[in-house]
Amino acid sequence: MSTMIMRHLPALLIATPLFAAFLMPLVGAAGRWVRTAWVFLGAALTATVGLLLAWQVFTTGPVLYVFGAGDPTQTLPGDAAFPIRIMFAVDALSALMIVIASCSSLAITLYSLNAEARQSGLETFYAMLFLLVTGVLGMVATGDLFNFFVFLEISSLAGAALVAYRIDEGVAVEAGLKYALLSTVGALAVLIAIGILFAQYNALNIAALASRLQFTVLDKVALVLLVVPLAMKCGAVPMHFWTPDSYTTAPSSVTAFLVVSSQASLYGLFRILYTLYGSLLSWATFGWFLIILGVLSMFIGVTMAIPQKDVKRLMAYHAVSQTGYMLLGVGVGLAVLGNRAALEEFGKTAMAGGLFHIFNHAMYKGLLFLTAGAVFYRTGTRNLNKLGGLGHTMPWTMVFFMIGALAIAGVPPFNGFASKLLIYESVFRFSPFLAVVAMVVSILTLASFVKVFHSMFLGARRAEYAAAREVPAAMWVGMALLAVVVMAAGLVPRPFIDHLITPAVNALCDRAGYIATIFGG
Amino acid sequence: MKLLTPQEIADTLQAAAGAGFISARCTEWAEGAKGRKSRQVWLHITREALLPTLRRLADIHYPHVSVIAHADTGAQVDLMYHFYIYWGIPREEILVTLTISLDKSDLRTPTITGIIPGALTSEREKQEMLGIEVVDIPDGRRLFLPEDFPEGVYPWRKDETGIPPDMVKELWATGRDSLQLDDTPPAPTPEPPTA
Amino acid sequence: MKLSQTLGKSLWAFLFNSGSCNGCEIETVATVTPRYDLERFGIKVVGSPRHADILLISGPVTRKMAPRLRRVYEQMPDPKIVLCIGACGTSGGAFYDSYTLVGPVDQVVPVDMYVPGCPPRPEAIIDGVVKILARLEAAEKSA
Amino acid sequence: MTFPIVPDLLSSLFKKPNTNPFPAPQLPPTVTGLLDEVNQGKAELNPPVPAPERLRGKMTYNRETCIGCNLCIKVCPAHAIEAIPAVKKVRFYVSQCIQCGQCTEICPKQCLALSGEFLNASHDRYDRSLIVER
Amino acid sequence: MKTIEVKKPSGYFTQIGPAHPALKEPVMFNLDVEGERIIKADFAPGMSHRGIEWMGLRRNCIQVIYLAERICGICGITHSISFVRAVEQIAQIQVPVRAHYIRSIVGELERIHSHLLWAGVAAHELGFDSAFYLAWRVRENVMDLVEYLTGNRVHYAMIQIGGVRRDITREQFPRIEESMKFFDNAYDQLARVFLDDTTVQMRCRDCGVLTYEEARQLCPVGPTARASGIKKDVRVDHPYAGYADLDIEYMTPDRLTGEVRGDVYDRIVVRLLEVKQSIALVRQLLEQMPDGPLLAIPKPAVLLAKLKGAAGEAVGRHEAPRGEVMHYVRLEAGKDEPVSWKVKASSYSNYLSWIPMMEGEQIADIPIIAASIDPCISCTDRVALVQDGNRRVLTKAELHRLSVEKTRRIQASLSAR
Amino acid sequence: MSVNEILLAAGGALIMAFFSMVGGLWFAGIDRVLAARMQARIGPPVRQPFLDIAKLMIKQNVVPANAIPWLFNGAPVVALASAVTILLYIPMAGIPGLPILQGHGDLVLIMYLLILPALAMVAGGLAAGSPYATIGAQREMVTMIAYELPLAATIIAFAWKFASLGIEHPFSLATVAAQPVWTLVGPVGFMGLLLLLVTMLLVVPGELGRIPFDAPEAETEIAGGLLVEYSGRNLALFTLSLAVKTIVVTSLIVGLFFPWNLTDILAVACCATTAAMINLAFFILKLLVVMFFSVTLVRISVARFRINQVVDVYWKILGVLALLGMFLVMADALF
Ligand code: SF4
Ligand code: SF4
Ligand code: SF4
Ligand code: SF4
Ligand code: SF4
Ligand code: SF4
Ligand code: SF4
Ligand code: SF4
Repeated sequence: MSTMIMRHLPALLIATPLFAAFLMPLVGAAGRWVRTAWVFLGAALTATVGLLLAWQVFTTGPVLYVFGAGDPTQTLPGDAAFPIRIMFAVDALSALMIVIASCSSLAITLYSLNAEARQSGLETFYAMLFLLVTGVLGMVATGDLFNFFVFLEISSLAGAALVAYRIDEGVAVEAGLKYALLSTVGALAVLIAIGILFAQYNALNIAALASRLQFTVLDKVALVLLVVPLAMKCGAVPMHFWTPDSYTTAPSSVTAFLVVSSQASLYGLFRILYTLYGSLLSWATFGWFLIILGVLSMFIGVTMAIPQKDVKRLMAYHAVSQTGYMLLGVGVGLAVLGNRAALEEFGKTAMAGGLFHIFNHAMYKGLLFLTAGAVFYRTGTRNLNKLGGLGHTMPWTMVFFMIGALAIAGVPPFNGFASKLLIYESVFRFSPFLAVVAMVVSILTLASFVKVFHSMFLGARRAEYAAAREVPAAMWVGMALLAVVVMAAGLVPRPFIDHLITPAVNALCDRAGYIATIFGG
Repeated sequence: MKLLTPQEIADTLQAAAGAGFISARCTEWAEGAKGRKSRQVWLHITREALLPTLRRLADIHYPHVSVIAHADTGAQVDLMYHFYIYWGIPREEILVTLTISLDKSDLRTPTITGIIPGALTSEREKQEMLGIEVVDIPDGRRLFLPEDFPEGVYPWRKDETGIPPDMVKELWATGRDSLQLDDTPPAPTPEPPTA
Repeated sequence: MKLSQTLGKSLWAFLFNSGSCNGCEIETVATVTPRYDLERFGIKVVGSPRHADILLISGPVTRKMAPRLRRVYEQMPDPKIVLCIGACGTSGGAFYDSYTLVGPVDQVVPVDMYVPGCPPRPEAIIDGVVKILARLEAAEKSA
Repeated sequence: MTFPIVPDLLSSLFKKPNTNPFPAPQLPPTVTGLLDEVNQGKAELNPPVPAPERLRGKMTYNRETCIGCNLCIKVCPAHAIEAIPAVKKVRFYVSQCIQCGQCTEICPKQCLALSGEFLNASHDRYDRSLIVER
Repeated sequence: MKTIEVKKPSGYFTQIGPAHPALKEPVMFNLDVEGERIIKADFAPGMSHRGIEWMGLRRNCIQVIYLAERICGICGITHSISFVRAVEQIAQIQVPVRAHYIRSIVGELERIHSHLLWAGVAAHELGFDSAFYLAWRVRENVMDLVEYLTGNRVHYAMIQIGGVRRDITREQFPRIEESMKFFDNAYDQLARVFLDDTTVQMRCRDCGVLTYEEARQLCPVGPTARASGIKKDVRVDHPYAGYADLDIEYMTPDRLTGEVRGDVYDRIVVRLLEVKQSIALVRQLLEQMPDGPLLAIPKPAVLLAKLKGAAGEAVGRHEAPRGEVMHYVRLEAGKDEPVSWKVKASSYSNYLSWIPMMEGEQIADIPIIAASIDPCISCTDRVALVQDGNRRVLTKAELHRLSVEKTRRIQASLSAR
Repeated sequence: MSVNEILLAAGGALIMAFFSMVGGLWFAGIDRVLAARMQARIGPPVRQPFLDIAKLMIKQNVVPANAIPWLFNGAPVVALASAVTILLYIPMAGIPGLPILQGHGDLVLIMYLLILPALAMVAGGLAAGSPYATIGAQREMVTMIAYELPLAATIIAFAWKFASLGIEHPFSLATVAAQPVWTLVGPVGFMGLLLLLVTMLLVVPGELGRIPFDAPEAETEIAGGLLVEYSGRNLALFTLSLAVKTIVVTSLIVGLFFPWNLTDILAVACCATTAAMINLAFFILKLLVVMFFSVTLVRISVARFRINQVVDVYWKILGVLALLGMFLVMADALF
């Protein structure tokens, strides 16, 4: 039995949330408790499967899974005709993303059990949430471009639905539409790119494509059509404009997971640059492309964030800014990919920093959005000018917020510092000025969060929030879960780096290895 | 600029006051060894003539407003508007005082801040200290008195609206009454030196 | 508690003008300047009553300042000392009767030492401080 | 960029301070101890900045020559003088006196003078040392 | 850099009564600020309103001199000169010329001490304590001189109606000249420290500007007006006391810097120039001082009797260190005490100028701007952002109500004690 | 780390905490005496800061009504603890066993740990709920942002120099101590380092909240700012943390720019203990000299900057200087 499960983990990874989603309307009819139990079960199982799969990858190497084949681990037959079957290729990088998605989704779902309890239409909500999870997991697990597109679409549509979930707010619908529209346009571009590639090489499998790519003019067009929408989806400047709107209007639990979904796009971006196009590219050029995107995102994100009055909007801009760090780290890695010495000396550290930051960001930013949601849950407002004095009544939320804020600001000993440290101490070798910028942005982030902290939690008690209390248990647990991860990854970063990040970095650099895995070479 | 003599100023202002003119006098006062004189023009006019007269004065030279002095004369309150003209010309400055008398039954006077904004402080003070209504004053809040000072008590009035005796605190008396002093006390004990 | 051992050797002062003519205020400030230099006794002028150990009050306490004086006194953490400087704070001085004064100072906050004079010379203020220190020590001994 | 005070600061480092060390340069281990020693003649206090001859300090009063005309009371701007009608004498409250000296000028018998004594701090404003009656 | 300052939401309402370890008359500022910038400024004086004019109407003229002296402790002679000059005009008392000169000499010494005091306070407001100590260290010299001449460091009690109470004798001249020499040197040092220092310039140049036109309309006096280019100085405009015999110049900043900007720096320039001017004036006055009696009516009792018979009204003025002080006095025959006494202190005329000076500047500039007119503020009320958490703008009426309630409460508790 | 190591480190940390507080207060005393002397005053006794702390300890510890007590009371503790922690990473005079946490952290960590005491003060100030404190806290935050640029540029420039020479652990202070950076550069780099030194000397008053960068505490403007509501023990802890921080930043400068030891310079041969004593004394002397120039002299010879001027000075003047210095250090390699 257990080997059976282990063998089919990749399938379960998708099946579990999908199943949970599809049965949601049915279960929902059975009453509140059953529904809650179902949601919890679904989330817990998904997370378990995800973590097991990741464990498998980290211990035994990349996992390949072909749906519908007699032997799901069977590889493609030589250079046979194009593969029609859905194929999952889970290497260390994918595994890292799966860990992120699993942890966040568990914490977030728990949190939402209380947070959204007062809303109507919960069946749809949870169905969509599970679909979103499915989409994200699929995106990071698939080894096939077309599947990637399909999962991207799933996550986009579910995301759009969730952004618009609070229909009573007109803005929400608008934001949802915006999100859907942009995602669709983006996805369309991806689809066209896939079409271009397929037409030329008759393959959709990433590995297959990678091994065949000629870098024709059309390939270049496809590259642009892939990179631009993905950069947009991950919220990098100058295509970040959709983030504030959608992040703000979506329920906080959704926002927290939208962060993960953005990071899945980031994953896609890296996959395409490193693995699909890989050696064909001028590394320096594309490295600098990522670096410039990164620095711009960092700086513009934070300067836009500081004057915001809406907590979640502010946090959304910070998400843009933090994405910049990931782009910077990985970009530096890409830029020196061709220079083995430099790669070993600092390139890999930079990439590790970037990837570790993806992990950390998902945790602390998720946590921050959840605390913002908690405050909204008790006060009904996100307006910083109206909030105040909540520290007297919501001490735990305040502590969780502090943890998240210190982490995002890169203050030791929280996890943000651990990943930023890797970035600073490697990027400076590439260009010292970049390191200085990164450091300064970090302190600006701190300033911004100190202000938010003060506006929300400090000051005299306010009459209008006299009734505010600490959040209910499930929300507390959801936040605590993330807070613990944030603390742990900050206090003892070594194990995380050694066991999660470094394999992922190696996987990302090792294009040949990826191809070989799939072709069973 | 041709400088007018005090008498010419008095005449000009008298003309400006027209029917509102009551009386005028010019004074001089010398100090120091050289006997250089300072000069003053005193004009008593009616309330209605105040603004026209002041405008005329401003035509002669933009006046510096010093203060609006006051005196409670019983049935009336006198207001003395003190202006200087020809300031900035060594030893030529002339003090022009426009006095108006207001009946206590009708303590109102127009604001002069339209002509000289700097008079605001003094006008606010007149309102709170004398109970005069300065018509059209741009800022009528209290200035010196505490916010909780009783309404209808005006420190500078000498009638029943002035300071009632029970408001006066005799600070010197505090604790003196409890002193046990006989009239021929023993010699004071010398203070141990600290320094 | 060794009050004078610790308190007296590091008196942080807060200056309060309760409506004085400035004469005493200025002479008090003069005591921190090089000629007199109160800092050599560990006395430092601070900007917040929360940091203060000794309140140096000048002035006969006007109606507007009385509540503020009271508040500043209450904001000072215990133990605290009050020094009243000048004739008008002590007993009204030249302002011995008025409708807008609620002094003298000891009618508003308890006073530990009076420094008469209008204004007292800076040395007289130092003398007042020294006398306070002596009293603190005496109080500690007797306790 | 100029910082003209710096030379002055640095040179002051090597000069004698401007401070008059009254009553002692720094706090003694115990103030009362020092005062005791002073009383026993074992220690000395540093004097204040010398006061000029004209300094107006604590009141002195010659009770014998006073005729009780109360003119001093009439001019005193501080209500510091109290008549003692029973004996036709007066009494001075030092803590209230503002040292204007007007009483000394109007007194027909010159029984009043302002001494150079100015270290009058006391914990009681009606301390016997602050009431001058003779 | 503005954008990344940690900003407070705009439009919150602040009250500042600067809690200064430094000087002066308590004044409270009510400010609308945005971040660190002042949008709108207003002030509430009267914290030290002692009802002096009212008290004066209950005392005889000799007593009033000492009351007038205590209107302000910085210029111990200003108000008494002004008051007695008004009374002398009413009673037609001719003051001996020597007394006029002595009045002027003390007046100029007072200006030196006051301007040095101010310089120190201003430096302290800027956080420049060494300059504060330097200015006050220098100032002790003039304090010693004044004490030597008058018997007190602050309230000199020199003035009597009809003259002065104490002489400045020939034996005292060398001591005075010694001080003047000292100040010649000290002036150079102070001018360097205050005018050339980069940080002082950074803080004071173009900060708290009062334009010529604003100054003309708001009628400030003294250095505040002169720093904005208004040529107004009672000593020049209006011949009186020993000044009547001298040819005095208006001190405007362009004499040193060649331009008039009307900012805080210019106010420093004017005051420093006036210190130098005062040194020269003291020397001239000593040189020209004639011999003669000190008092028109030597016996105070006789004087009181004469004043009882005097009637009329007059204005007495003096150029105090902060600008014109003027007293209006009205006497009636048969009364010991004046029937009317109006005091106009210099700061009274200068207050209004704060508003144009402060608006648009930063919170950090409040102390130095407030100090730049050399008022007598020393506020101990600390900034109290009004009510729950600082984000509500209270209307004037609300504010008034709140403060009334609060005052009542506290006073009730006081009287209960 | 083994249990033994941890115990050792903990003991060492306690000893370090003690000595750093004593040393910090002693430095503060010297600072006050020197300042007074330069201002032609006698000034307090050198032990005055100790008396102040003793006094504060017996005073009532007021927690304002609007404050959140645990945050308000916790902030001073965090400030002191973090200030002491930084010292555990900074090598001193090449004394063996120091720093206690050798190898566990480097310059970047120190730079970020330096934020902590200030951040704790900000948190405490904000937690006090008083308007003055709030203004002060905001200004402190802005000041932190302001000096971060020159500080970061300096540290990165150092690391770059070492890394470019292929030296391992470019961010470690031990590296600097082993190879004084001045010896590694040519004339151009020397100029660059001089610029960096000037920058760092002026970052110190900002770090310590001293004039001219004391806008967050400006006594004449906001009455003590951040600390306005603090009293008693809490105020004592903040005072101590500032004292310790003085040691920290001066040690940092000495460590970066003047790492020489007396025994090495004079090439004296003596037993290890004597050498350590000599070097320690020399180290303290260096700290005092650095403190005199970057704290005492600066704070008494200038006026306070407005907060926007603080930012201007740190970004537009010192930031540019530091970047220029960094550039020169980098350009040096070309010659
Ligand atoms: S008691 Fe004297 S020193 Fe104190 S404030 Fe009053 S007048 Fe000034
Ligand atoms: S005691 Fe005299 S000098 Fe002091 S404040 Fe009162 S009136 Fe002024
Ligand atoms: S010196 Fe002045 S205040 Fe003192 S008793 Fe004499 S008249 Fe009164
Ligand atoms: S004036 Fe002289 S004689 Fe007359 S009562 Fe006074 S002290 Fe006595
Ligand atoms: S003669 Fe002089 S002393 Fe005698 S009663 Fe008359 S005023 Fe008094
Ligand atoms: S001068 Fe004005 S403010 Fe001063 S006491 Fe008299 S009435 Fe009050
Ligand atoms: S207000 Fe002016 S005249 Fe009055 S004491 Fe102060 S400085 Fe002197
Ligand atoms: S403005 Fe002048 S008179 Fe009024 S309190 Fe200030 S110094 Fe005294």
